This record gives sequence, structure tokens and C-alpha cells, in this order.
Amino acid sequence: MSGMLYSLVALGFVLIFKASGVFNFAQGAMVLFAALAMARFSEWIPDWLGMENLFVANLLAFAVSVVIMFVVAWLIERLALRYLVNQDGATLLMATLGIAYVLDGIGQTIFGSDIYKIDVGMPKEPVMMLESVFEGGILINKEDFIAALIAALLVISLSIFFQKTATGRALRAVADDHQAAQSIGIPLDRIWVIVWCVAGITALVAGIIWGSKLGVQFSLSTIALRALPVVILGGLTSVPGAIIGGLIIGVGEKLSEVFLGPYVGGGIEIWFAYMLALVFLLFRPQGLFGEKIIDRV
Amino acid sequence: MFYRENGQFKTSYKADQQVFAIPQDRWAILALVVFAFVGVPMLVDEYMFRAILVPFLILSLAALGVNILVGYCGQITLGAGASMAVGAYAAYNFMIRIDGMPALASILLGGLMAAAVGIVFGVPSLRVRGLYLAVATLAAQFFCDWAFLRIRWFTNDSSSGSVSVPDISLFGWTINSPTDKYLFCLGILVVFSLMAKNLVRGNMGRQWMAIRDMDVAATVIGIRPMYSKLTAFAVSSFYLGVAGALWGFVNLGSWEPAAFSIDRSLQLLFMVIIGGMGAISGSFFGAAFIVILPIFLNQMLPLVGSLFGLEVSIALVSHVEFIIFGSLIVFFLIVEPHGIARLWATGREKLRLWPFPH
Amino acid sequence: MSGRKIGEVILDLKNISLSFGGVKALQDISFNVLEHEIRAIIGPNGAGKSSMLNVINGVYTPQQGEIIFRGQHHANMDSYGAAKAGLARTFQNIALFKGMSVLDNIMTGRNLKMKANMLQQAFWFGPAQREELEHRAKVEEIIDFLEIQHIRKTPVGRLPYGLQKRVDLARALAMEPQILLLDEPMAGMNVEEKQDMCRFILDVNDQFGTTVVLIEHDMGVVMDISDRVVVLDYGKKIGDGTPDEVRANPDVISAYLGASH
Amino acid sequence: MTTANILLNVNSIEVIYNHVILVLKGVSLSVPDGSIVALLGGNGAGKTTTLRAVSNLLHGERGEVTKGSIECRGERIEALTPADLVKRGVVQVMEGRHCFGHLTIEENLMTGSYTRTDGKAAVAQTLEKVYNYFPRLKTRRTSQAAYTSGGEQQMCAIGRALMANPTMVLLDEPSMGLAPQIVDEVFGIVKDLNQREKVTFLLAEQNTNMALRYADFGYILENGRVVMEGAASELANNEDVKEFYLGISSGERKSFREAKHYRRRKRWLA
Repeated sequence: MSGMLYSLVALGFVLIFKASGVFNFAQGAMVLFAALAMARFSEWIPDWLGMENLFVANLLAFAVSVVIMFVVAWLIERLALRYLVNQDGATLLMATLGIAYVLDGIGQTIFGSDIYKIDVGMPKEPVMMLESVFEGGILINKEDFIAALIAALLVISLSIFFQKTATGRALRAVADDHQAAQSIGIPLDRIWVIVWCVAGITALVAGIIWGSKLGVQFSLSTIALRALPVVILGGLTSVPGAIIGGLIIGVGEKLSEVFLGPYVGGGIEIWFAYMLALVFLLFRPQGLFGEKIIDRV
Repeated sequence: MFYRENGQFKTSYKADQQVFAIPQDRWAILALVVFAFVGVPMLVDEYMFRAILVPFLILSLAALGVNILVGYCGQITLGAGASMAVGAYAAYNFMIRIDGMPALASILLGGLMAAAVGIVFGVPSLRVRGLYLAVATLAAQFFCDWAFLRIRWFTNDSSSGSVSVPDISLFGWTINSPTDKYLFCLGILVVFSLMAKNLVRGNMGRQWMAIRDMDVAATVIGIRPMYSKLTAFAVSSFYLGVAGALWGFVNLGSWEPAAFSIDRSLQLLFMVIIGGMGAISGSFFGAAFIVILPIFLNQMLPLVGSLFGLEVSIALVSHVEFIIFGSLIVFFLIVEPHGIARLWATGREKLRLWPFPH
Repeated sequence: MSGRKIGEVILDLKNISLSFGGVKALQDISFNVLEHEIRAIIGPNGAGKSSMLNVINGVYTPQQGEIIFRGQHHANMDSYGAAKAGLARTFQNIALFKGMSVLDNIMTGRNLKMKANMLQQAFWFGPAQREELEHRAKVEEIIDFLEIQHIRKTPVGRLPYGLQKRVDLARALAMEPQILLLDEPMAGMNVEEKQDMCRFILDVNDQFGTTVVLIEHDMGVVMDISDRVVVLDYGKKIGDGTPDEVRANPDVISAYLGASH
Repeated sequence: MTTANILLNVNSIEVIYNHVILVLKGVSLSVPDGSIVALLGGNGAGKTTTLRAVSNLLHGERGEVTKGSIECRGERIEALTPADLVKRGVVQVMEGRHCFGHLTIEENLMTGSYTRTDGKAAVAQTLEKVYNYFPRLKTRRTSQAAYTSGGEQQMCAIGRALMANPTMVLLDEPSMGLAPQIVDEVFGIVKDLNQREKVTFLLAEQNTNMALRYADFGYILENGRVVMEGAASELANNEDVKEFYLGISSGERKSFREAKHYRRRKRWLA
């Protein structure tokens, strides 16, 4: 069920793209950064305050991490994006690559570069589900189930945010045309801070779930690369697409490893997802649920 | 004062189309090349050759390849490292599997093989653009990483995917000292740069740029996108393949797939951004910058730290390197999206007009 | 006027229909273009004029209908084929190559006529160099003709709109086309610039005998320089004839011209 | 004109793009409250740049105002963000329309009300008003803007600007690429808005004929300088304006067929 986790990371990509037209390569770095912050503060806070309660400590650490992600979002807008208004997609993409480097560097400078654990007390034992529906039921990890629940919650609230609120509308307007949005008084700076904050929170959620499963370490930032095919498959502008794409890729990876792996020497899950996305692209360039690319001469 | 064109008139289109249309430029570049061949070997010590100059030359060549594809043809690639790997491993196989294969020939054949693979992985560019294409090239990158690690045949059944080659020789000249390596790479780079310049100033280059700037319009005036994009992929991969083979044969001697990982691909992309997209000279500026910066930081940071009485650990240096690196990329994109090459050109323009500001 | 002679039918469009995702852009449209004439297409915004040009030079493929160019039937042409057959066009929202100089932009128009292979180009020897110089000379003629010598080396992205339109025309002319398709060549120009543009179009038509198909909103221009006019409205043809006939057509007056013109 | 009712005042501004290209070389103009002022001139004369300088949209194009000042009701506005300006009632409608292609017409209009703070009811009222002025938009309210015609997009862009309840609209090339009938309609609405809603317009336009028919006052820009200014009726009767901007010489309209290869070059002495 790593698919669900890919989905969460992919969601961050989709959000930023949908709301500002930026393909955010730094999402992976943000996940790492957020997870590092969470891991370290949940260690430090009990030390500083001398308390034992894990739940309160985690809650405090979460709050601090949220604040940190907001500060990061604000800094990114303030120091980089502000000056890149109206540049084309490729330039912005490369700028986020630069941001990713900076975040990786700062994160490790402040928080250290060892392997850390996040323990938010997620239940790990598997449970049987749907036993009443068919014989045997499905074996599901509780942890995955909770992750899926959180993801679904995020998706629903975000969809409402995008479609129904004035700010959501402004976000979509900015994605279509920076300058036109500016000309009618939508403050780009504020919009961008909002988007990056939201992306920061999804990164934090993803980081916590990943971290509690596998530990927090530098390699976490490369999961962004694993989530890319998910975004492509689901469509860059589609929130549900990110979820379904994640599931397809997650399942596809495992199946390919089991059925195809033995014949070619194993380790194929890394590129299998990409090939899947690639083949898919050739037939449907906008992804499963992506908006049709409007191209007029 | 010396940089004036007064009294120089161009009376034919031929004169106007020269690579360096201003005589001062022509002489300066010629002097630079002569100095690189004759002067540098007399002045520089071994460490400089090994740590800076040879990597710089090879990475310049690779950056040229990336620049052709990204800067001129506008197709973003994150799979440059894969092309280098194909070049290196193909050259290795040509060398060990065919008796008496000259080193230069196997390097060039490695380049051709990379070109062929590049064409295959360029096919998605016919359907998808921009960001989507970047992802497609990542597929190439990961596939090649995997293939060279897992498919034993490519590495002549070495278990770790690591291979090594003996010193190479060229018409009886054994290239083993750092100076030899430097001259060998320099020679190749000069020839390849000239070829690249010729391509981009001619019809081929115009087709690439047309596709980059507006592909619909390009088709309407009779440019076939398929042909132009695939040639760009082929030429670019050829350059990268040759650079990869040189990197393996000349710079490293023995290597494993990790030498051509995604990090290498990103590094090459950064060279082109910082150096200048769509400018041949940008490839050199970018490569120089990225080769020298880490060395510079490694020397400087502990010094700066000691000024403030701080112990600077190696880990910290590498983190700070990340930070400075990332910041510089963002900085360049903000201040001058066309990179150092454009700053250089603006500077020259100012010099021509000096002392008038406009 | 010189001895410009209007000839036979060069381009014949029969029952063209085109739709995108259920929206009918063109419905059963037929008209023809005679050799050496200036043919205007007019109509309100969204009437399908640009779609019509896109069909003619192969950017869009019509669902129905036939294009007969010089007696040859095409169910559809792709843009490359159209360019090869001698159709050139300019664009409504200028589609120049922004990163390239004016000279290079126009040189791309010669692309189909250049034959040197990649290796020859890489070494810049023999045929490659000769060819480059020959075509440069041709391009310079066009530059002289359109009076844009002074901006030869300027990147087109930096030029004002009117000059960009002129470069767009130059690039199309560099293809030495038999038919020149112009999509609103005078949009956003003032009278003086329009006069210049008209002069260029008339001269091209007159000196090279190029057939011109033109979309334009300025009725003054259309009525003055075109030989025959097609009027489209909501994807249908509502008028066809000489400027005077069209001007008197009641359908055209109510759909497009309005009472004041 | 007394200074009391001057809404916008531009004092000899200079604009440089990319640190090197000098586009405006000292442009001054003033716009009285409740008027329609037209900026006329050829391509590259600097009309769009002037509007962008006022609305502070130069940054995205790597341009900046290096000299001079711009005042709105006596307050310096060069340092404000576009959003601040919209809050002060100055909105620009950009050249080439720039509707949000993926949003529906109604969503496009609603984005225009982003800066409003006077509540949903007031915004809904303005929306109704905009639909009254542009009944065509009401019929297309649920279509994605990218799929509407050029005329509808222009109306959408103007309507979107009106949603901010502006006191002044900077209108860039409203007639560009529009059919004659639609041009009449758009200008008619502009005049209406000006008279009934007291919206002030600063208008950059190539179509001199139209612009002078509807405007009160005009400035002619060439090469980044103001070469002539005057009441619209005066300008329309000036010989040079007639010849170069209206295409009329010796009393009647000149045929485009007769455009000469060598003709009198203009000489602005005013």
C-alpha cells in the first residue's frame, strides 16, 4: 500500500501546479524538511519541557512544524517566486530544483543528517476487513488504513476549497495567467504564500506517515521522484487523479516486482512506474483526469 | 578603446556570417586556444589538471550536449546522465569485445550508441512537452541506472557493475599523465565545440530553435518536428555519450553506474542554466562554475569558520554547498535567465558603446 | 496597375465541415480561389475564419469535405505537406520564433529549399556554406523589399508589434509560396501602418503573382484591395462575391457590417 | 482643466526595459475625473508601456520606471502593488484580453471582485449590473472562457475589471481583432459606463477613428514621447492626424489601393 503514500506526495505536486502553474520539484525536499522538523521537535520538546506525555509532545511538535512550514512558504515567496512572476514553466521548474537543494541543505544543517524516528502511536498490527462481504476478507494494515483516511479527508476539503471559495477561484486564475490575475487586483504574493503553506502541510502529513513507517532520512527527499509518475498518470491538475494514480502505481510496482522481477533480475520497481506513466502519456497526454490542454493557434 | 569596430566593414554575407564577426574576438579566441594548448601545460601542476581542468573539459563537452537539447531545441531533459552512461558502457564493450579496437574509435562508437538510445528515448517528445517530457527522460535515467547495475552482460559480468579500463593510447601516444589527458580532452572539446557552433548557426540550428520557440508555426513553414526533435536528441546524446566515455576512460579509469546517476543529470542541467541556455559559450561558463565552486567552498568555508572560531565539519561543508548551490540557481534564474553567457554578452555590448550608456 | 492576370481556379474547397468536441466551427463551406487574385475572408469573431485557414494549410483536419489544390484532391493535408505544396501563412497572434533574430526567423522560411546534410553543416564546408550564402542573398532581397534592413540582427521578441507582423510576412514570403494565407495582417495597426502593409501585399501580388487569401476586419482595407470576398457567420457561408456585391448583401449587413458601414 | 478634479497625473516618466532599452522618454499626461482620455499612436510608440507603468504591471516584463512620478488624486502610486491600486479603484484591462481560459465566464467575472470587502450581496449586485451591460456574457456564463469568441472575451475582460467597482479603468486596445460591429458595441458600452457610472477611462487605441469619436481628450505618442495633445475634436480636425491616423487627405478617404511608395513624412511641430 505504498501507493497511498505516493498519493499524498503527489497531492502536494498537484496542489501547487493547479494553483500557480508551477511544477514543484521541491515537494520531496519539503517532505523531508517537514519530517525532519517533526522528528526532531518531538524529541527535543519533551527534553526542554521535561514532560513525558507522548501525545502532547507530538501535538506540540506538530504545531511547531506547521509554523516552520509556513515560515518556509513565506520565505520561498519572498526570496524567490516574487521575482519570477510571468516566467515560463520551465524556468519555474528549475527554480524549484534550486529551492529543493537549499531546503535539503538547510534541513540537514539544522536538524542533522542521521536517521530519526517519528512515533505518533499509529497502530501497526494488520486487521481483517470486509469479512462479511466475502470469505477471508482483505488483510489491511491499520496504518495504511489511517493514511488512506487522512488522504481522503485532505482531498475532499481541498476540492471544496478550490471549487467553492473566492480564494480557490483566485488560485486557479493565477495558474492560468499571472499577469491578468495581477491586473485585476489578485495579490500574487499572498496567493503564493497560501498555496505553499497548503503544500507545506500536505508535505508534513506525508512526511509524518512516511517517517513513522520507514524512519526519517535523507533518502526521503527522493520519494518525490517516485511520486512523479503518479502525478503524470493522474493528471497534473486533478486532485482525485493524484489519489487514483498513486494506487495504480503502488499496486503496479508490487505486481511487476512479483511477476516480472524474477525474469529480469529484480529491482525493476523503480523504473517500472516511469515506464507505465510514459506509455500512458503517449496515449493520453493530459493524464487520466487532467484538464484538456487548451491549445489555440 | 580597443574594442571598436570603426573602419571595419563587412562587404559580403560570408564575412557577416563568420563565427566571430568582430576581428578582435577572433584573435582573442585564437590566442585563448593556443594558450590552452601551449601555455597551460607549462604553468599548471598535476593537482590542477586532475581535480579541475580535466573534469572541466569533459563536463563542458557534456554541457554542450545538454545545451543543444535544452537550450537550442527547448526539450527539457533530466536523463543526461543516462546518455553518458550508455556512452561509457558502450565504449567499454566495444573496447574489450573487439580485439585491437582503437580507443578513440570506441569512444566515438560509444557516442553513436548513445545517440541511438537517445533517439529511442526522444520518441515521447513527439507527443508530450515540457514538464511531461522531463518525466519521460527520467524514465530513461532510471532504466539505464537499473540496466547497467543488473544486466551483467553490459559490465562483462562484474558483480558490482563496476568496470575499469587500462590507459588508452592514440596512434602510439599513450595517454597516462594528467597533461596528456588534458591535451587529449582539450583537442576533442575544441573540435566538438566548433562543430556545435556550425550546427547551431546553420539550418539545423534554426530548425531546433524554431521548434523551441513555437512548434506549430515551425510545422507550418515546413519544419518536421519529428526530424528536428530526434536529430536534437541524437546530436545531444552523441555529445553526452562521448563525454561519458571520456569521463570513464580518461577521468575515472574505473567506474560504476552511480557515476552517471540522476545527480549527474541535474548537475549538467544546472551548468546549462547557470552558464546560459542557447549559447555555446554558456556550456563552458557553466561547467567551470560548477567544477570550481565545490573546491572553492571546501577551501574557503573552514577558513571563514575559523575566523569566527567555529569548527566546520565536512558534513556541514557539504550541506552549505547544497544551500549555496541552490541559492545560486534561483539567483541566476531571477537576475539573468540567460546565464553567465548573457552577462558576458551584455558586458561586451557595453564595452562597444563605452563611454555611452545606450 | 500592371498586367496582373487573374487565372484559373488554383484552390477549390468543397463542402468543408469541421467541429471540435461537438462545437461546429465550419459547416459545409465551399468556395474557390483563383490564381493571382486577392481573396478576403470576413465575418464576426468566432465565425470560423481562422479555422478555415487552419484547414487550408493542414493544421486542422476537416471531418468532411475536400480540398483541391492545383487539380489535386486532398482529403486533408498535413502542415508539412501544405508547406511543401507552396502554401505559406502568417498568424493572427504572431507566431514568430521569439528567441531568434529577424534574419534567422526569415531564414527558417528557406528551410525546405536547403539540402545540405547534418555532417556537411557540422563541418561547414562545401555545399553547406554555399547554400547558406545563396539563401542569405534571397532573404536579403525580401528584407529590402519589406524595408526591415535596420532590424536584421535584432531578436524579434524585442520588436514592436507592427514590425513583428512585417517579419511574419517576410518569413512567409521567404518560402516563395504560390498561395499566401494572411490571418489579420493589420490587426492593431494604425492607418499609416495599414497603408504600408497594403502596399506590401499589393506589391507581392503584383510582382510575384502570388495568390493571397486574407482575413481582415478593417472593411476599408478589404473593400479596397481584395478582388473577391467570402463572408462567414457562425461557421456558415453567408455571402460571396466582389466587394460591392458583398457590401450590398442584406445578410452580410445584418450579421456583420452593421448599418453604419 | 483645474488641478482639483485631476484623477491621474503622470509627470515626465521614463521607462527602461531590461536595464537597457529605453521605451518612454518623458511622458506626461493628466486624466480628469469622469472623462475618457485616449492615448493614440503607432506600434511601439509606448502606449501599452504607459498604461503598465500606471498600473504597475511592468515588473513581469522586466521593466521599471526610472524617472518621473505618477500620482493618483495627488498620492504617489509608483511604489504600490497592482493589488493596492485595484483597491484604490484603478484597474487595467490588458491588451489581448487575457481571460482565464480554464475558468468559466462567470468565474472569470467573479475573480474581479477579489479585492472587494463590501460583502456578497454587493458583489452579486455588481455582477447583475455587468450582465446588464453585457447581456451576451449572461448567455455564455457557464462556458469556459477559452472556448468563447474574441468579442466575448473582450467583454469578459472589461466586465471582470468592472467587478472591482473601479473609479478608473485603463483599457488597452479594446478594438484589437474585433469585428466592426462588436467594436461599435464595446465602445458604446464604454461611453455608457462613463456617463452613467461615472467611470473614468484611459484608453490606448490604434483605431484612431473610433477613439476620437468617443474620447474627450487625446494624446498622440510617438517613439516614447507625447508629440501632440488636445481635445478629441481638435485632434480630429488636425491635418496631420487626418492624414496619418484617419487616412483622410484633401477632404476624402484615401483608398488603400493608392497608398504610395514614397509619401510625405510627418512633421510634428506641436
